[in-house]
Amino acid sequence: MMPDLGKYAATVLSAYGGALALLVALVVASLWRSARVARTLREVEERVRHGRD
Amino acid sequence: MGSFWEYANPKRFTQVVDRVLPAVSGLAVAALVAGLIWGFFFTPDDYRQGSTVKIIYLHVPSALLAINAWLMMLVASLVWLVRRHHVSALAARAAAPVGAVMTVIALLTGAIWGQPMWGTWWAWDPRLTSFLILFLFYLGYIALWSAVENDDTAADLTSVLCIVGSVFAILSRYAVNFWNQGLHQGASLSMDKEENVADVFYIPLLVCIAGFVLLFIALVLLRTRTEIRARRTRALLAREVTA
Amino acid sequence: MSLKIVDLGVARGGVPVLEGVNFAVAPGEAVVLTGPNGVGKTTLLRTIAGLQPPYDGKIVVPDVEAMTYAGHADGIKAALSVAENLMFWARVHGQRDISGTLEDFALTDLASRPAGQLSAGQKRRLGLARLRVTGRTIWLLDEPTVSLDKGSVDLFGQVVRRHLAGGGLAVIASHIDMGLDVRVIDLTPYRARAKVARGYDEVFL
Amino acid sequence: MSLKIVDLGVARGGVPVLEGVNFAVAPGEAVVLTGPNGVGKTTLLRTIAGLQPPYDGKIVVPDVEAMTYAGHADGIKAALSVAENLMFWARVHGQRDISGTLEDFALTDLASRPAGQLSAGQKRRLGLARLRVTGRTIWLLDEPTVSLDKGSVDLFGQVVRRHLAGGGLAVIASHIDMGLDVRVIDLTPYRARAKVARGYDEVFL
Amino acid sequence: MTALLIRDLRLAVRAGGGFGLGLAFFLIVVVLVPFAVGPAMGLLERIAPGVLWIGALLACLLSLDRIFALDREDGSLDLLAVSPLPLEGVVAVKALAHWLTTGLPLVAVAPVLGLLLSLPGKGVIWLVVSLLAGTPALSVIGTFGAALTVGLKRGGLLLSLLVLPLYVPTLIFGAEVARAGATGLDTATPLVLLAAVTCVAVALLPFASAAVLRMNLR
Amino acid sequence: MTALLIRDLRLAVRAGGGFGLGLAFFLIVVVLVPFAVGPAMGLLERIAPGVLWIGALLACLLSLDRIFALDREDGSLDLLAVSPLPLEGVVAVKALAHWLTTGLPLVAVAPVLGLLLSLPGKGVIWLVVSLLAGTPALSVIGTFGAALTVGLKRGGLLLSLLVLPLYVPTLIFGAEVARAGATGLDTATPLVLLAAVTCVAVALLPFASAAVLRMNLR
Ligand code: HEM
Ligand SMILES: Nc1ncnc2c1ncn2[C@@H]1O[C@H](COP(=O)(O)OP(=O)(O)OP(=O)(O)O)[C@@H](O)[C@H]1O
Ligand SMILES: Nc1ncnc2c1ncn2[C@@H]1O[C@H](COP(=O)(O)OP(=O)(O)OP(=O)(O)O)[C@@H](O)[C@H]1O
Ligand SMILES: [Mg+2]
Ligand SMILES: [Mg+2]
Repeated sequence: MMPDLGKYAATVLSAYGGALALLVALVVASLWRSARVARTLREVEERVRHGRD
Repeated sequence: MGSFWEYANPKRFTQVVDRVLPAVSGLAVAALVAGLIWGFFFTPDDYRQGSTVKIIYLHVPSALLAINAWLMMLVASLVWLVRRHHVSALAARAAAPVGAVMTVIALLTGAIWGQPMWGTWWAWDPRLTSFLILFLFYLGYIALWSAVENDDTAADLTSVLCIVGSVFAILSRYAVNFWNQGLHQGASLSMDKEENVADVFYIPLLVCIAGFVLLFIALVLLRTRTEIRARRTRALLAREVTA
Repeated sequence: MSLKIVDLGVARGGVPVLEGVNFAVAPGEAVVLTGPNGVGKTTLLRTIAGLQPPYDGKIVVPDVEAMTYAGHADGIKAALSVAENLMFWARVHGQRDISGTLEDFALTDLASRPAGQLSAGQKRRLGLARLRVTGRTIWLLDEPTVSLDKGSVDLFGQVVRRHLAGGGLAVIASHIDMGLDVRVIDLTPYRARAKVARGYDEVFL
Repeated sequence: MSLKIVDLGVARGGVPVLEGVNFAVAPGEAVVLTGPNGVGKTTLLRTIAGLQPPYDGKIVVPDVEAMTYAGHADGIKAALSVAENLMFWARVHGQRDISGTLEDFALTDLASRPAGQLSAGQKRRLGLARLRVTGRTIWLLDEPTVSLDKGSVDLFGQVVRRHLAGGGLAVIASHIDMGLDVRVIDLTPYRARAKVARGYDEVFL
Repeated sequence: MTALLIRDLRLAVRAGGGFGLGLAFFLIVVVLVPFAVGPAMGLLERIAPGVLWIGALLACLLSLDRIFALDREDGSLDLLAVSPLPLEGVVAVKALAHWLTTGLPLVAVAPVLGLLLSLPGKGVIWLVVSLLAGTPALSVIGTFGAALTVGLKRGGLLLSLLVLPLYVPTLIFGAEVARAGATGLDTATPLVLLAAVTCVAVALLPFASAAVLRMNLR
Repeated sequence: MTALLIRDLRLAVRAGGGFGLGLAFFLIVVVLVPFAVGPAMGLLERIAPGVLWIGALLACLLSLDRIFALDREDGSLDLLAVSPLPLEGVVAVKALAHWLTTGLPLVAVAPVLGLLLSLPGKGVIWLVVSLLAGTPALSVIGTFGAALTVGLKRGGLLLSLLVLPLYVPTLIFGAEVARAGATGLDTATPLVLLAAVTCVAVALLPFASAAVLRMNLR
């Protein structure tokens, strides 16, 4: 399955590894922040609607 | 449906994002997986560069996006300054970290590629150098956004910075070119043409580029929605305190 | 020269603070704005002065250049002498003579002292002296008498009266009775009630 | 715990400002210092607080650590919230509970607001709230009511009265009547006549 | 306008010898470099023009944050904004004052420091020319950065971050002129480019700075 | 005392991402040097350890003036002086906070920047070691300088002038360690000297700083 990368295996794999790790980190961070912000917004909206007003 | 600018209403924009985001991200993942698998497993090695040529599937798309993200921010900044649509300001804000990460990926894959090809991780080649400068512009832009408290002021300031920065980025590009002629490949996919294996590398590369572009769009949509919500949260909280 | 505030709404940090403020000031007249801390006096004065945009309503004044503002900070350079400080603002406003002003504010003796060596009240007097050398007709004053002793408050009251007598007008925010016999506007009733800001921010609520 | 000022002479920038100041404050008592601008109130308070040396006389107090000073500047960090600001000073003085203090100064609603977004009077209230969390018995206050509205002045008056009732003492410089029924000391008679400070500077004259 | 210029110059001179210090910093950076790179002979000579340019740039940078910050803190900036002076003029005068108190003295002492780093005689002339043509751009660009960060506490470092990438073209062309001059190569092309960058910056940036300042004062 | 540390760290993080910016400045200095001295390969490699040390030093220097200045302006410093905390402790905590927000991040990114200047692998290790041993001294000495200039408006440049000469020993030994490491020479001697400088500075200077601060507050 794995293609023969020859003497450059480490180079190619580290490039793929590094780049994909960065991409995944970016996506995960975006999703995580999105979820967190959505949650706080919901809480605040809830409070504004039923809380002190 | 009326004018295009209706989408500049945050609420409307959020609704649209809710609807299209799954599709866009699905497509992005599909194209990325297909392109990268194709490129990694099913393309031959270059006769001179060996298997390192596979890095092109990450390097070129990320480099393209790094530049075009800035371009998108420039357009969004102009829209904000001229028409004062909050969504465009927030979209610029949302795109900046994505662009910065793309720049890092291009730099990283390039540096790793350079090790076997040029015998060094880093050379002060104009293309490389101007990318480093671009990264600095991204850093400054992001730092300014987070430093200014008032959201509208921050949008104004970063927009002007983006415009002035673009002019100076172009100036830098010429300056750097003047300063040092480099090692890096030319601006077209010349390698492929010369070696007559164009399609073998070219088509999976195009798929990868499409994947990266779609991923960029999906991320910007998602992050813009997040910024809109965060902004709304701040506005509500501020009002709650005065109440 | 007169000043008219029409249905003005002012905001700070994107949050509406006052709304529907209406009043007019005729030449020779002064108005004192009062209200509890945080009601929005500073914000209102800064908006009238053009330092920040209103979110609603308008400010009618024949000439924007006719206004001058004196806020909590005095714009005094510690390294320059009292006379140099005053002379700078005079020249910015195209005047050259400051001796009368120094006298009015009892600063003649201190004229060559570096401003950094003044006491709190002396510094404040210098800050207020700036008003006279601007030659402007509409004065917007934010708590002008802070740190002033009673004698200086009277002195300042006289300067304001003379300004009014010369056809000038003044809008003054203050918690303290300055001994001026003028119209007092309490800002409390104008507190912004709307939970939803109109104008540039409304899209977010 | 009591404070006694004996024959005190204070100087600023090497120039004597006040001399021969004598007074004593007993537990539960407060003193208000008055006098025209520039007479030396700030200088005197800073000297008593130990922020600068007297050039003559002495300050008798059983424990230097018993004093706390609140000057024209409030020591407030704009980037921290009201609660964080107060909590910091509380912890520096070994306390942990700030909720009572927040309430006393009507700051509970503003607790999570960054201090940079307060109005002038709100900021001043926060600055004064610091006094309560120091747990110190001798308060040295320089124009504490600047920028405060009438309600807040009353609020502060109550806090001072409670402090005195608990055996504390206070020396307050002010131009304004705070509604406290206390001894007033006019500093005008103590103006320094000597043109030059004694002490470290006298060898030059 | 002249009143403003005079005041700023006076403040620079009074406030702790303001403008001598820019010089001193330049001097010290240049002096520290030999300690850091070691005493090898030919090496210093080769990097001399670059080191002098970097030193000038940093000396400039360090004095930027006070262009507006002090006026902002004590309220002067608000008062200037409502004064009859156009804000563009205020900004331009501030940049000019900055150049007079920082850039010009640097140009004046550069020859001495060039000698310290064993720069040859012809190199010194070109170094001075390049600094003379380049430092106005540094001041104007710096003023823009200062206007961007005027409202921020601890804006100093953010200011550096924002301004340094903008300094890149000036630095490249400037150092190139000095380097080419020292080694006897053609200096005309980089000098023209340097002058072009300076002219564009001086002509356009004050408007951007004034716009940004207005936004910040709101 | 911990309260003070926490507050200072919090302020550094809040106030415009304070401590990322020291890093950014370091990065930028290192990036600008090649523009100034030209792109020739062997040259950069030789000056790399020195440039990195100068960069670290300047990044440190730029953040110094805010150690006490902000606390002075808003009156906090007066209040701290009359608080139960010993002033020596306050000064030491401030230096520690400065190192945590400036020195430590510099050490962390130095390897990456070393690569940019084509420093060889072994050189990178020694660079990190030398920075780790030297930056605490930079913070402590810098705090002393900040205490000296706390009362002055525009103290920034004066501060640089005062502090830079004090930095010379640290710089010489630190750069020597990094240079010797990169070229495979003996690093033990300069490293011991560097460590000695740091230890002495850390042990004694807080007392001097506290004394100076007391004088300045009078
Ligand atoms: C850190 C180092 C590097 C950086 C920052 C970098 C940056 C870039 C950039 C900006 C592009 C342009 C994309 C476009 O405009 O189309 C690009 C394209 C390319 N790079 Fe790199 N590069 C680096 C190293 C390398 C190395 C070492 C190689 C291989 C020897 C390489 C091979 C290519 C190729 C083949 C292209 C496509 C050429 C084209 O058609 O544009 N790069 N790189
Ligand atoms: N460095 C200095 N050199 C000489 N005189 C000074 C210096 N600093 C202040 N002064 C003078 O010392 C006097 C005392 O000042 P101080 O601030 O104590 O007055 P104050 O009573 O607090 O006044 P205010 O009510 O205005 O606050 C003032 O007349 C002031 O001008
Ligand atoms: N950035 C901000 N975001 C939200 N609210 C703010 C912001 N800045 C100030 N405020 C609030 O706006 C209100 C108006 O402040 P303003 O300074 O105008 O009051 P003021 O009437 O001048 O009070 P004072 O008498 O205390 O000076 C205050 O309640 C203040 O807390
Ligand atoms: Mg106010
Ligand atoms: Mg006083």
